[in-house]
Amino acid sequence: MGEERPSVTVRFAGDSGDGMQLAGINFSFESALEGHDIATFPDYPAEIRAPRGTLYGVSGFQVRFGKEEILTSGDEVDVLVAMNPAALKRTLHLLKEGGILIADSDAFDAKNLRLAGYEFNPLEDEILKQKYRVLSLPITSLVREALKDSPLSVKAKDRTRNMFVLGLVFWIFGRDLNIAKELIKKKFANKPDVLDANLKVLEAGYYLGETMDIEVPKIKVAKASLPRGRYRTITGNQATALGLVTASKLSGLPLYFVSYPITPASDILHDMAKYRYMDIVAIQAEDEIAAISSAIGAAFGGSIAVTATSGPGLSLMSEALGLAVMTELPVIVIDVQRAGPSTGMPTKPEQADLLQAMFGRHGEAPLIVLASATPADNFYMAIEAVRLATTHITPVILLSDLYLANGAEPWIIPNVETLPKWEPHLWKGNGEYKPYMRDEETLARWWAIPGMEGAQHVVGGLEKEDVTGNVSYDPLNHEKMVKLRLEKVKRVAEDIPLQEVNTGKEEGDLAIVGWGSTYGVIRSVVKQLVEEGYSVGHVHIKYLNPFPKNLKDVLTRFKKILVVEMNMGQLAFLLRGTFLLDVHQFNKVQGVPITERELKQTALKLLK
Amino acid sequence: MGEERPSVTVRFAGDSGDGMQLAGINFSFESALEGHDIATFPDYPAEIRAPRGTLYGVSGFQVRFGKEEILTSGDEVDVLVAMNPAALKRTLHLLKEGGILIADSDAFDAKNLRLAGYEFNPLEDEILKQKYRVLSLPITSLVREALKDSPLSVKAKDRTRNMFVLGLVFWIFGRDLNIAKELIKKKFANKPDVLDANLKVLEAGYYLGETMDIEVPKIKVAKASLPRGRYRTITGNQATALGLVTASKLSGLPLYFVSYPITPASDILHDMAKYRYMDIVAIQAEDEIAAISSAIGAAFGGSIAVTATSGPGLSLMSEALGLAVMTELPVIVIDVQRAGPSTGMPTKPEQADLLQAMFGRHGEAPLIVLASATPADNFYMAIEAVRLATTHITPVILLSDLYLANGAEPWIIPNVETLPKWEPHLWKGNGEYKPYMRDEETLARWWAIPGMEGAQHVVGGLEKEDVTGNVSYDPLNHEKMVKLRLEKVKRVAEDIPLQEVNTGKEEGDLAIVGWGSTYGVIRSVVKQLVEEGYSVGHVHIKYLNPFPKNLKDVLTRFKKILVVEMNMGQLAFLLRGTFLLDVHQFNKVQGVPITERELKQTALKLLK
Amino acid sequence: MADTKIALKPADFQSSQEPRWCPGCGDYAILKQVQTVLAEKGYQPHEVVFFSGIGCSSRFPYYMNTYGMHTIHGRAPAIATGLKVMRPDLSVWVITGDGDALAIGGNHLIHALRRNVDMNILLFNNEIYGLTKGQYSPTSELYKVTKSSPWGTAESPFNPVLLALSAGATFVARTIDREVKHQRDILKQADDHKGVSFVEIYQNCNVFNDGAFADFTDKKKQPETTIFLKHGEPAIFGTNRDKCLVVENGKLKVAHIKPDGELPENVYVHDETSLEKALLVATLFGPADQVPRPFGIFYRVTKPTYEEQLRQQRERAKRKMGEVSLQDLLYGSETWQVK
Amino acid sequence: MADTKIALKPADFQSSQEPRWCPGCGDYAILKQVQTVLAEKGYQPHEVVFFSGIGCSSRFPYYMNTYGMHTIHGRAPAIATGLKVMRPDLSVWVITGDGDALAIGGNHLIHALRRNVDMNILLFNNEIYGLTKGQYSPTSELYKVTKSSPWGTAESPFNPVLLALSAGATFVARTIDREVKHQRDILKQADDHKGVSFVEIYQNCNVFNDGAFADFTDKKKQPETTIFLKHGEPAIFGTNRDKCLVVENGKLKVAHIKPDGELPENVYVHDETSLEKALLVATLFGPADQVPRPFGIFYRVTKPTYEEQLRQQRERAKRKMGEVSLQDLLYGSETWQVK
Ligand SMILES: Cc1ncc(C[n+]2csc(CCOP(=O)(O)OP(=O)(O)O)c2C)c(N)n1
Ligand SMILES: Cc1ncc(C[n+]2csc(CCOP(=O)(O)OP(=O)(O)O)c2C)c(N)n1
Ligand code: SF4
Ligand code: SF4
Ligand SMILES: [Mg+2]
Ligand SMILES: [Mg+2]
Repeated sequence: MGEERPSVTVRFAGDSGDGMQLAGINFSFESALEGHDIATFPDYPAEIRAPRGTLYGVSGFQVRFGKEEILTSGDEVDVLVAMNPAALKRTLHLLKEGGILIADSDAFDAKNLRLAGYEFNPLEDEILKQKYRVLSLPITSLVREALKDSPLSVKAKDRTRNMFVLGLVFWIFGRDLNIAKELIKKKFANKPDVLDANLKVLEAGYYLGETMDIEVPKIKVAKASLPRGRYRTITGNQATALGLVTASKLSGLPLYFVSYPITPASDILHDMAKYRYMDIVAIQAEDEIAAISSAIGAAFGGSIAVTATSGPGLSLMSEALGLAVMTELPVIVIDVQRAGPSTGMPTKPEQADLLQAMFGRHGEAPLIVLASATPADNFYMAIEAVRLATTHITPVILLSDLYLANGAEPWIIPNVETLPKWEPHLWKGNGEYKPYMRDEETLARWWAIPGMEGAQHVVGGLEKEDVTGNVSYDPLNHEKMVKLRLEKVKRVAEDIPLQEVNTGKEEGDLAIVGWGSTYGVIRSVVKQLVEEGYSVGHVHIKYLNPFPKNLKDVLTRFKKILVVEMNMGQLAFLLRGTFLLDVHQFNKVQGVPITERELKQTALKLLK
Repeated sequence: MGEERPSVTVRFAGDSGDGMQLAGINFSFESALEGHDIATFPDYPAEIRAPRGTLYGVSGFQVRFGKEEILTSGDEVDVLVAMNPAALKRTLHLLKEGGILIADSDAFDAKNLRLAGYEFNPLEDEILKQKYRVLSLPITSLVREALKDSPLSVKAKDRTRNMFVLGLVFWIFGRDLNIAKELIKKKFANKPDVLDANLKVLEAGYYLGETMDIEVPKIKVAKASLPRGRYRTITGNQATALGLVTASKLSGLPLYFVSYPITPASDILHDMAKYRYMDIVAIQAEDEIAAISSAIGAAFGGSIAVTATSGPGLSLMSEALGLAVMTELPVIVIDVQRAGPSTGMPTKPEQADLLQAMFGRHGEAPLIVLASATPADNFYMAIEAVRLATTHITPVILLSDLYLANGAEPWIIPNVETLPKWEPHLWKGNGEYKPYMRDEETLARWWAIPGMEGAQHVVGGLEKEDVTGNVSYDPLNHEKMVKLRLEKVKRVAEDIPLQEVNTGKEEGDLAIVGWGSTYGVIRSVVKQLVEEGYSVGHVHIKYLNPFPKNLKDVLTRFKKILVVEMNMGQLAFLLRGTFLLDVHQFNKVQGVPITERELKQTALKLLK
Repeated sequence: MADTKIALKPADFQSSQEPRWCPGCGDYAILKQVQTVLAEKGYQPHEVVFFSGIGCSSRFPYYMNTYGMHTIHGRAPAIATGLKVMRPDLSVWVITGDGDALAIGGNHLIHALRRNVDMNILLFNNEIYGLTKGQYSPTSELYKVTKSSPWGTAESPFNPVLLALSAGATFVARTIDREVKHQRDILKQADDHKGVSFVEIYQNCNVFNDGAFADFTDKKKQPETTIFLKHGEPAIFGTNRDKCLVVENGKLKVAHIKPDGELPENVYVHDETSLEKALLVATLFGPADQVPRPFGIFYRVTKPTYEEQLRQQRERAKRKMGEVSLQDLLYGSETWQVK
Repeated sequence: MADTKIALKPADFQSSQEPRWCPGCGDYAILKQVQTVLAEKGYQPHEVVFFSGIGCSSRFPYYMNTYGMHTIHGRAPAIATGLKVMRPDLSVWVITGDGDALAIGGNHLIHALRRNVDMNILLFNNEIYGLTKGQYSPTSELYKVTKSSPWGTAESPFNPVLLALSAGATFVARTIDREVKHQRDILKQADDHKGVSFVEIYQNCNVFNDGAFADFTDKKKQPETTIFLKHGEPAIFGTNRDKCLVVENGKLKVAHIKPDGELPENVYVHDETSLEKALLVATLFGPADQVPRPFGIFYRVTKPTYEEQLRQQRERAKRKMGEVSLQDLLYGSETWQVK
């Protein structure tokens, strides 16, 4: 019998080579197409291809879908697919009591059990069977059986096991196989045998559900009432790349993207390189110092100049970012944060580069710092970064993180025509040009570019005289310039939206404050708390330097302030130092997202 | 007739080629030998040899000496030597009303006046003559005359003009020429003609004083009552170098010094390279990244590993410092701050790298941050940096600045035997070794070094499991390690002196708080204010991370807190963020030291 | 190394960590050979230090039962220099990849080579970024399609051997993962060399760049595509050993050896001690079907190492200054007494 | 450049800033020649961009009435690459010193050379750090006593020409501050070259390293110590032009020319288009009293520039994809409609 639920979470877990990412993406996309809202979280190992069966080789893909606005990929899962003992070991704690566990019993052999550190076969454990609805199936055998006529090798056949579980999961949720089949057809268009096998196995899994004699409830999930429009799913990195291309069109400026590969930012480079046909230039530099340096050169030449990196790369860019501050050139650095310090845990999310973005340069070197809140938000924040850089003629750091970068959500595709254009603060060529002439209001210097006749000038890292740009060691001039650079960034506050309470009450007992990828979990918790009658508001800060003008006002409308971060309290420190506000902190630095449950508990304690 | 003063300031100003530094150093040393306390401030242009006569080519050396503890090189000068119009233009504003101006009238020719931007000859200005005691002398002619029998070229003869003014200044202060002569003899031992000329001209200047028919008062300055002992003058950079060599002896560890030249840190490298015969290794790396990197390698090998740099170099070290934090290796970075951002004003002082030192690394990457307060203090703080690094097994940044680095003071040479030794936290080789086994109290990990049998281990930038040091992506382990690294640095507070009120009242109306080279000016102002009956205390913070345990207590004993910095308020921000203290700020970011007068004014306003 | 010590087996250099490279990765073979060489040469694990940067290959130190540091991207040669300078007693190895050594780390590499620091630098060249999942590297061929160059690259690769020679390396060699005997022999000689040794090892990345060196490893093709250089010997190759290199107007060409086996007068005879010859033969870098690729030791000369020069520097300083006590040092040249 | 524009004089490229180098510094001569070449070639100031790093030489852009950026230490080649890639219409120059280019900036230099970005890189080599007042540089000779090496250095210098050749530069030359005509000629040809041009200019720092190149500039010594390479011509030198280079067993040697003027059979004839010859002649790097030093153009070949390759990359992409609107790009491959 079907059960109806508001939202459901499914996790596919198996070896890196088991195709769990593919199954997950396929299922997510189909869920979105069915009209659900979704949130996904891929979780794969650092190793390229870890040996089969090992604990560190487990690759996972979690997707949550449902009727409500889906804000996180879920604390717990309703359906867990475990392709081998290691996958079970690593993920079973996520499975809700009463949840469905699908396991390939063929893979629970002695060797795999040993590799996962099991002393006995957990599938035969009575407690397990009591706690969960266990579907222990000989999937490998079933797949081989289904493909007995296929010309593929056994290895190749086994590689279709992901389609089997996908089929079964489709059946559980009463889905239509057609869309999945289309996607598979696209993917394997050039490999008819493989295509054939995948389709067969997908159906085999699905029909197993239909014919199974054990009781598995079909789960029904109501569809979301998403706003009207054309949708696609989009990851944070995809959104960033598209945002940059869009910014180039909206501003009319050429786009130079340069980057040195690093997890989890590399995919932005891959996308940008693909978009070569969109008249942008995307190149791979010899390192991050070269990346930011060449971006500075391109910005001097009149381009939107962007680089994307992650923590270690941001650290390497420190010196050159100082040059960008001094020369007042509009370069944009996208920092897709990952767990640090140093190499840290490169495939895990964290938000610990905020203070580095703020202060990580010698001397007084202020710049604009932004942070996007959801995967799709990267699209808009990338445009915003470019807009602010090219109108205020100052470097910008946009903070994303691994969770946003790889996570996906349905995105209502905007109509390009309706996106606001802007005019970059380019020198118009009227009158004599001096490099440090400024707009009176924004204090942005005029951006004249090589090739403009009569506007020749030299910029550089040495302190310059105001207006003329001549090298100057004059004491009062230096102080003036230090203050001008600071004030110019401060005045950006006039050009950004006021801080809103994103969810919940406009004032009251508790403000839960966050930035970056904690958006989903905070919003979700605040919604729950408000529903439960608490007077709580969610304040999500996307403009970190400068802060929105009214931020302090908004925060002080609440009796208590809880700052939620995946670090040791960096925004909290900024708020304390800036506003002398005695904030509470919720910090989690584990390389895994904050769960709704733990955040809610903390909030409730403060509300007592 | 002689006037008696408690302290007097003299400034020698001329072209870069005029030997003003030499004259200044000579005079300072002689002053110290006479039993005065002194403070000096060399102030030279960025250009190696700027064209003669230009404003930007002016080189100055200021020395203050006297009876009282001499804390700054003086806001104003009593005697100003101006070898040409440019020197006069750049420095006249420093001369006290009624002060003595010595100028070479021969150098005030049409070309030099034009280069300095004078429309007429200022020496002929009646107002000047009324305001100051002007000694306008044809020094060039006098020098040539004195050397008419010398075989030197005219150019070489003219190069002795510095000795002429030195002689004259010696006469003004009633000094004995013998010591100056000894110094000159040492310097020119291998050039008898030059030596001869210098001595002759020195005497010519001196005797001109004796025979001069215009009235110049001889100035008498009472001698200081310095503590007993053997003294030398020492600059901050010299003190740092000597401190490092001493630390090596005190700890029994070999010393590896590596650096890439950069103003104003280079002199540390020069000294360390000289000290090769002290069994230390000092090498010049290919850049700052290589410098810090090779220091990490040397530290892994069991050496005290030190690098010295300035702002741009510190920025470049960001990423590798993260590795030092992660591997928990005792590397020491000495940052001799200069005016930034970017290349900034490389020959001017500033204190704007504090937040970079604190936060300039991606991820949570805490380390120890220290700052020395006076030139000679660099000796002790360098030792302290090494001590903390090698007992807590964690990287240390020691902040110095250009003002400390180049400034000199008399230093009572310590008896090496009485300096406290310490035992580095080296693995003793008992039992099984694991790289992240820690001392229970300090949390310092045991430092085992290659060559030790049975203690083989691998460290690195990836997150490691506590104790074993195996690579680990375990969420709880990561959080544990992040907190351990933080806590380890926090516990250093148990091993450093409590914060004292350095001067003045232990509690009261106003705490003037500083760090680094503002020590002298704050102390001087606090002394004056206390003398004038105000209840003011000077709190100078040398331990910036962690802060001394009692710092908040000390600060809150005062009604108001004024934080004095040569930046836009970096320590102020740290104090706000850490203690939620609403501090006042005095900031000067001009690349010139804070004067007693301006600081006193600010303090008085707060005391009203 | 001292022969009083217990002789160890390759397995004694294997750590308890299981290698986490992809099954089939060329890195395994190299790990094996390094362990074998260390054992054969009689090292004890605690006398050896492995430094690596970041990349698949750079995980190497975890699999060694020696001292080691898995450092940051590109900096291993600089980090190793600091250790070696202070600890000339240790055997120091640097493990690096083509991205690690030649993209981000190019500068430290050429400086370590120039300074002749006595360490063994093994460059695992798979012509791709493995760890970051398949972007092109500075050794990827022009027009190569990779994740970051979906339309083909726009830049010609470095010739690492040529670069190393020009930077001043005193030992430069090339070998390949599949040729384990050759590899072991080269590694042993690299370690024998007093001074910096640069060994480029072609390493197959079977996941992102499979078959990049198939032309040189395929048993059928190999005789035609590879020349194994030997000191003092003419460069002969070919399935029937009927080809050789000759020098014509300063360039190398392929010539056929006459059936009677007589070599052309202008046959190229390799001389490890000649920088000129090493440079010349290193220029053979074209497509495998057109230009044979040389393997073996290109260059080997003995020069004082950096550590040795630093030692001499100290001797000079000490000779000049004599014994100076710390107290004297603090005194400096000019002091005075306040009583 | 277009001849419809007004012809300019060298002085038209001089900015209003007075140069702040030490009187007598070799930098002045180079500034003059660069301005002359720009004028002669008919550039307009706004079409030209100078990038420099940090060092005495790097103050160069301030003295030019063109666009310019005085950047940070060692990064100028990378910064210039960003500009040139986006603005192939501009003439791009990089001014750098031996420390700037070869110590901190070595990596960007070799990568810019490898990529063949069309710009002129002028390396002012004074074998010392000028701006920081006299420390040794990667081109200072072994044992040199400087501020940072009071006991003599411990490391052998780079040979910048050899390094540039090995990195893949397509135009490599050496000239000297005092030889203004030679210098101007080389600069002009460097600028004519489509692709990266690397010009090492020996530059006297009369304050910290005076006379470093006196062996090559002293009018008496010069004929014996220098060889001015000319394409297609034998390498002849000597006060009486009675010496030449010959090739012996792959090495260069000095031979005497017989009184009848007949050249030895194995005389070295320079060929700019031969990498092998360029490498060989670049190895002449010994002490001036033992080995003559070559000047002139070592190597010049035409290869597609980086910018050109990028342009072609875009063409390939466009050919494959056709016109794609931004809206289509945003749509991507899979969309659905919510009604
Ligand atoms: C500063 C920094 N930038 C980028 C990275 C990401 N990164 C890790 S390994 C690597 C390149 C790996 O290629 P290679 O050196 O050839 O080693 P391989 O994996 O092929 O063995 C990159 C770019 C990093 N870890 N640190
Ligand atoms: C990151 C950084 N490190 C160090 C310096 C200091 N510095 C300035 S110029 C220079 C070297 C100058 O030598 P070179 O490049 O040969 O130029 P030259 O002055 O001889 O023309 C150094 C080390 C700096 N400005 N930035
Ligand atoms: S990705 Fe390539 S280089 Fe890396 S471990 Fe796998 S096969 Fe080896
Ligand atoms: S220090 Fe040397 S290189 Fe620098 S300007 Fe003076 S002479 Fe020229
Ligand atoms: Mg590689
Ligand atoms: Mg130089």
